[in-house]
Amino acid sequence: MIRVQREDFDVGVEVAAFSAGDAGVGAICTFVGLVRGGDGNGVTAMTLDHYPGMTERQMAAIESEARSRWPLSDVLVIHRFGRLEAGARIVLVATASAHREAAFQACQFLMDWLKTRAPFWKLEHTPGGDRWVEAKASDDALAERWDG
Amino acid sequence: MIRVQREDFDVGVEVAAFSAGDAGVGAICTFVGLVRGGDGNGVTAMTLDHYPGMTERQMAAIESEARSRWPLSDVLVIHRFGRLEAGARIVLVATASAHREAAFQACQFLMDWLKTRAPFWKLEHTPGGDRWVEAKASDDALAERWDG
Amino acid sequence: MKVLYFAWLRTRIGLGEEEVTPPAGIADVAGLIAWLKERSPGHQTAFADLRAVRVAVNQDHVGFDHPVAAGDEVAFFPPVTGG
Amino acid sequence: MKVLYFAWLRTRIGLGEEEVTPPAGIADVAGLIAWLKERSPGHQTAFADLRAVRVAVNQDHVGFDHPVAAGDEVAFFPPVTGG
Repeated sequence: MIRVQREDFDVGVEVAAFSAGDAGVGAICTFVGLVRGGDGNGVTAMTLDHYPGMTERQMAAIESEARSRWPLSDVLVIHRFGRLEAGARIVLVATASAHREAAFQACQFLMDWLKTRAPFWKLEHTPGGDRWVEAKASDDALAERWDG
Repeated sequence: MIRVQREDFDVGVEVAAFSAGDAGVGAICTFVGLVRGGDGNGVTAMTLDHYPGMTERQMAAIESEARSRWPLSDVLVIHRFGRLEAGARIVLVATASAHREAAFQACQFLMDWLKTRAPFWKLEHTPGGDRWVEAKASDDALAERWDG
Repeated sequence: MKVLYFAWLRTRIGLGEEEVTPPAGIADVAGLIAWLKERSPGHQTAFADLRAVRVAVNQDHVGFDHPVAAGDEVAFFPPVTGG
Repeated sequence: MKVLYFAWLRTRIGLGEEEVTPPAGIADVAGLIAWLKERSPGHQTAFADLRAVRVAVNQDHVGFDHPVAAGDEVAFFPPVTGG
């Protein structure tokens, strides 16, 4: 399940509802990405630009790919857009499977592909002005480990 | 932080309290292990035996090892013992870091080492009787990837 | 043809969306970009370094050699940075 | 010396803990096991296949060649299966 929203989400509520009542689930892996701030980078907030329509399409395609690669009982991806203050949640990925390795790997895969394929762009707000975040080669490298 | 307890835990409450207010945290990875039941394995419940005292020592040592390997802002491990019904939560591992790869890897490492080093033993209850779960070679293999 | 701009391409061009009618002969993304660059100094700046530009046609990531036609939705943006 | 048994070792031996005083000359875990096996048929069965037995001395995982002494806490158990 995919959600793209401006509103915050409650990790506890989402995880409680996630894969509830599925007796075959033995492992749930969850990842939450947050706006880092404070520690010297000077970021007080960021604004997430996105491409409505394509975002949902890409995220659905990424979910399908994960389900085709691992035996997953359930998948949840929530990605926010708009202005987010330092410390705010940006993204939640949750995966449920019979076994832990599938849950862990699918969760990492989903994050790696979201980072490199989902049409979101971060604009950081700092006391010195705004700056668009540049894509990281390290993210490309992490995404490429799932190729082939 | 390490907890060994008979009582259930609330993932939402634990994760909400986890690494709260630390502006340097950009990534939180969470893993929950559950008692699988229903689907043909006939397991209706299990009882987790453990070695009080050594359990806490081993878990604290495993947490220290994770913190020495990755730059973690926070670590939480909760492991239950006693009788657990099918679908019940067994273990929660949460890791917080500036970056997602450290959070993911440390969370996997903690689960792999818990599985192979923390003194817990699972007794499965089935309609046909009780049986002690045997250690899996696949768990040893997963733990060994962190060696050297 | 609808053309969309995101992130710093939108900032440099000064708009997020425009409806354009390229002349016949503009058959692919590369041709469209060359034509769009003539529309304003902002377009010129935004498309100055194509290594930093990605493109989607009808909401699928494609290469610069991908065909474009009337009725397409073509989006230009930098490498994505979500997650 | 306190000796603890967990999981199926406890079931087979029929107790979870016993206080023992091995004779002088029992210097390591292997020696202790040989001596414990004589205590009951349950002990004999529990220690029949040592490939399935792990040991901790004073709450640290050790090998069968690890020394044991009066006052130690020695625990025997199968490979762990938590998590």
